[in-house]
Amino acid sequence: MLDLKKNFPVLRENPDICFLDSGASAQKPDYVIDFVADFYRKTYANIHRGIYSLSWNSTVLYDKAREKTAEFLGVKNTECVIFTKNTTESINLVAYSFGQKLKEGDEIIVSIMEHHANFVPWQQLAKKKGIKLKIAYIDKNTLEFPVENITSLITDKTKLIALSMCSNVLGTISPFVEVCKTANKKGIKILLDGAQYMPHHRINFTELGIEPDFVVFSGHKLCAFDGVGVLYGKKEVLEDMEPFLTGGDMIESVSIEESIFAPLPNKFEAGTPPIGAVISLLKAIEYLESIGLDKVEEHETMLAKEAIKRLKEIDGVHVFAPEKISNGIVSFTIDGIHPHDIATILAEDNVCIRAGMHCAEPLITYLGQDSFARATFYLYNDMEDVEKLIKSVKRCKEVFKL
Amino acid sequence: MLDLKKNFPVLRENPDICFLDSGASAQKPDYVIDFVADFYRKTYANIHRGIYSLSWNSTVLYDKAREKTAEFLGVKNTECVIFTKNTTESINLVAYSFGQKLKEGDEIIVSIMEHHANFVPWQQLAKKKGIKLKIAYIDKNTLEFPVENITSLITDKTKLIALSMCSNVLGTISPFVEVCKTANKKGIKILLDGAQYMPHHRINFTELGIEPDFVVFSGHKLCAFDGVGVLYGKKEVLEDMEPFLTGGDMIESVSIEESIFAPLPNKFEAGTPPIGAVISLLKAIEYLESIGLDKVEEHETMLAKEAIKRLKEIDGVHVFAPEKISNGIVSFTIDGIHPHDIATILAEDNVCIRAGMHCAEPLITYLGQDSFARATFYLYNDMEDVEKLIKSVKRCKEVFKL
Amino acid sequence: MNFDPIYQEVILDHYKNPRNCKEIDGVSEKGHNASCGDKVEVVAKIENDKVEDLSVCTKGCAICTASGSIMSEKVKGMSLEEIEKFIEKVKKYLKGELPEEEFDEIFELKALSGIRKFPVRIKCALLPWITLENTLKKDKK
Amino acid sequence: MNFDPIYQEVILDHYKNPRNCKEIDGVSEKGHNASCGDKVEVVAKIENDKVEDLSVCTKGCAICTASGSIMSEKVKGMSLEEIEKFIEKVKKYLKGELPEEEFDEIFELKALSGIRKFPVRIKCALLPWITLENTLKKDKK
Ligand SMILES: Cc1ncc(COP(=O)(O)O)c(C=O)c1O
Ligand SMILES: Cc1ncc(COP(=O)(O)O)c(C=O)c1O
Repeated sequence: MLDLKKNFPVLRENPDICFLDSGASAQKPDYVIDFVADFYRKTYANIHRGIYSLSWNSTVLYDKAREKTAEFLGVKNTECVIFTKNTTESINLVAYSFGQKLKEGDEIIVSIMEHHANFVPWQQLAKKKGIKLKIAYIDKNTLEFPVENITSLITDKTKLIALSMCSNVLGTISPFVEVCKTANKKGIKILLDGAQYMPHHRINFTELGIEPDFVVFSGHKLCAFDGVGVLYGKKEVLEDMEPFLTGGDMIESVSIEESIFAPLPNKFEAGTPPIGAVISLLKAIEYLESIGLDKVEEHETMLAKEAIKRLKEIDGVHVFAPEKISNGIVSFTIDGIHPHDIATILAEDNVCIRAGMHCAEPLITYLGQDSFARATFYLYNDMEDVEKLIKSVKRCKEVFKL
Repeated sequence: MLDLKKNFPVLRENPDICFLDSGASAQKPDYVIDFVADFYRKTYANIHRGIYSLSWNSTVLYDKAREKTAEFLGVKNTECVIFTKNTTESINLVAYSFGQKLKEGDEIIVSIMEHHANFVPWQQLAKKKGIKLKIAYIDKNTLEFPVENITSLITDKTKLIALSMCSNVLGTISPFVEVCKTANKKGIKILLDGAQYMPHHRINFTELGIEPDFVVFSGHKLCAFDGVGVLYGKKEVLEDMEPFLTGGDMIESVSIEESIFAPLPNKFEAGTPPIGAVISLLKAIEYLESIGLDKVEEHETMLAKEAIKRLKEIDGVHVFAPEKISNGIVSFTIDGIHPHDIATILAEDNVCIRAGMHCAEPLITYLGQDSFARATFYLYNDMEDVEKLIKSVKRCKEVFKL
Repeated sequence: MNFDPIYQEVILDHYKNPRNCKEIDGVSEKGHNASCGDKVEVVAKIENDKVEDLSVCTKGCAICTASGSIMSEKVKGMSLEEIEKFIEKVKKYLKGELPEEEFDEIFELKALSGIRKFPVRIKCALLPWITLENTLKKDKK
Repeated sequence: MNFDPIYQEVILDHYKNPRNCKEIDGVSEKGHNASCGDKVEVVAKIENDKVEDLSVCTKGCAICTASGSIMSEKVKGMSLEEIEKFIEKVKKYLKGELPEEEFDEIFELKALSGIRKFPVRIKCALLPWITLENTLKKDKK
């Protein structure tokens, strides 16, 4: 069992706090915070084109983050890793830029369990262009995601499948490997939203033998600073796309009449990037790999399973998770208490969870709910956190006299 | 005279370094670095909607940054301050979103001295939509910017003027106050690129009596972390625009068929924002205000004037700056030595400057040059830095036997 | 006994048995709190510059529901001018801009003030009051 | 005397008097370094799998110009196979992947290796070599 609270200053500084909101954003270990703070104290300068050593040393770290990220994903072309500000920007980049290639009558498939970040951009694109947005549904009862529910929607007109690897509400893992294989075979582009998957699982796309056209995730959910996101894209696909943001650093040359754009990755990284945050991502991946992502998955799954078991023992508590879980996401409701009231009572006990729609309103509505209370376990949580959660959930019922 | 090296750890840690590249990005004071590192150590959690105290305390700091930024600009509507990742994104947001309202035959005016960030997005928009891009030229000899050179281009078809407040190459201040007044009177939208202006001057749009429709700048050039930019917009203009990035946190509600967007500022802040960087901006503005922006301007101008005087005394050195300067930007060339070679020799002496096009190729071309060497002074520089620059420039000539 | 500073007896009572959700004719307005999904519908029957009758129906958390229910009891019969002032005062109170003693006489409102410690929840308590405010504004037009 | 580790006599000499920028017939290719504006044009007259004549014209910094000029002198007369290997070796050398002694016999190239300390400048030194590489590739097609 992992015992890592000691690596996370927020958890040391606030020893009373039971932090179960890593699904929204993870805490940062000393290893990341100290390095980035030191970077700003000793090395900082803007990257690109600076001849002097501070600038060069910053550039080296920045480039190393790109290499590390490619390695983390198990992909070969380092230049196909694009740094954005978050998953949301990564997806919008694809929606704007790849979206230009789509036309009226084309079809895009998304799933009902998408985060708004992987739903609204496609919905808006579909509206603007007369594209048909098709929704793949999960099984309402098992909360699992049979691959046919997606593949059966594929037609000759399907141009893109935008699919979350893992639901941020249910922890349901989508059948992304099979869907990707089908998409690859049929020449349909596929975008995988890994925001909730990458922080919790070892992945290696090359080993898996699949070639997603786009993979997106955020640094802040895997112990890096907020402000950095990743878009990985297949080389020929990215090369074939128009730039998204234009301006400095993504240009070969500019005349009054026209501009020639730089090759990958610069083409998609306009302006001064979030240097510190990108470097924090390098350190965060190093940190997670030093622990081992297999161990992280195992640890948090173990905690979530225990929490689910204990929650289910409480009368009136309903857990929304598939039978087979492999991460730390635990959404639940209590009969007669609104999730916001649950989160408030838990907050009184210093148990930090999130309540609401979790930016997944289509899913919540589909499940016939208004809102969920969600606890998420990560590598720094422990059995004591499970105890605190259970105790506090029981107190909710006492307070509400249920 | 300011004596602030002691506040900047990079300058303490690298005492041999003469850092003259703040125009690319400024160093960060302890006040900023320590606070943000501590924030990640003690307080961090994702903002918005978190009921527990870490999330709330993070939200409070985030909101305070917005208030501080509004105050810094001297504008009233806090909700009209939008946080982006950099100036480049801010401008692209306007080009994409406000750009939707423009149509074939409309005219946009930009100046020849724009940074690519405020040039390429308009050029691309113009191309896509059949909009006419008109270029306002500076005076090639004086390097000054007579207001008529802009206002004379205005026609009934002019819909937008996108103007840098200060050139990042020449230090030339544009007549933005007069242009803004004219634009306001004629109902023409105006965007002011303050990336090089805000870090060096006190500004208060309300006191100036002008109402720019859009103002953009970056945190990293004014001692904040990289990864945060600002877009301020007039309320009715922002409200009338479609969102740019879509996804979480910018939504009122999402159904499968449609989405209702949140009010300002959330409408334009999709996804998890760069929380740490935004908070660094709060602290950076506090820091600069504690020094006094008037003093900063005075100090760096004094250093630049001395450097210009001394550079001009060297045979074969040409300085490109207007007569009346009010900031720390000093671009120069040396006959017979390419600016990249200048920067290399200076780097050997630990004098950090930048050489090249400075993302302002149209300007460089217009001035008949290939490239400039650029030294930029900021609040932490001192007379010794001027000495070092001059000494090293002289060594360039020795090395090249000129 | 229940010692929770927020979910006191009176709050839970109003949550479980919200008052004055009924069908009446009048000016109506809806309110929605996007971040948590709370919904309120207010209908005000206004006669002679007075709110003669009021219906408040909420769908949401205990705080919002109780706040709406308490409101429906307190403002009925007030003149428009009185209500406006009262809403202003309650808003300030809930935001923590007035001392806790301010509503010593209206213990239901005092009970609500426990949420001041959780600023995100203040919105929930405010929603019915803001919706009522909007209802009255609509009437003026 | 000039002790600058980068801008040594021989580099400056090639910069100030670049060799072999001339008009010849042959396969030509242009190279461009976007970040600093360096430009190179290479023309290679290839006969019997040998580069019989070479023109290298540069517009740019001392490093790029000297590198191009030195290259023009060194590769003329080599067979295509020899050149390919030589370019590969020079590229490695400039990138610092070979020891400094590697080019002890070709002192002009050794002089160029000073820029290894400034990695951003390596591109400048590489540009003529990469452009030549592209020229030869073009010939093959
Ligand atoms: C005048 C001007 N505008 C825009 C920018 C772009 O800023 P950023 O790279 O932070 O987006 C810069 C910075 O180089 C600048 O100097
Ligand atoms: C599955 C999923 N996709 C996308 C996002 C959006 O990530 P970000 O807010 O970092 O852009 C999230 C995070 O909430 C998520 O859980």
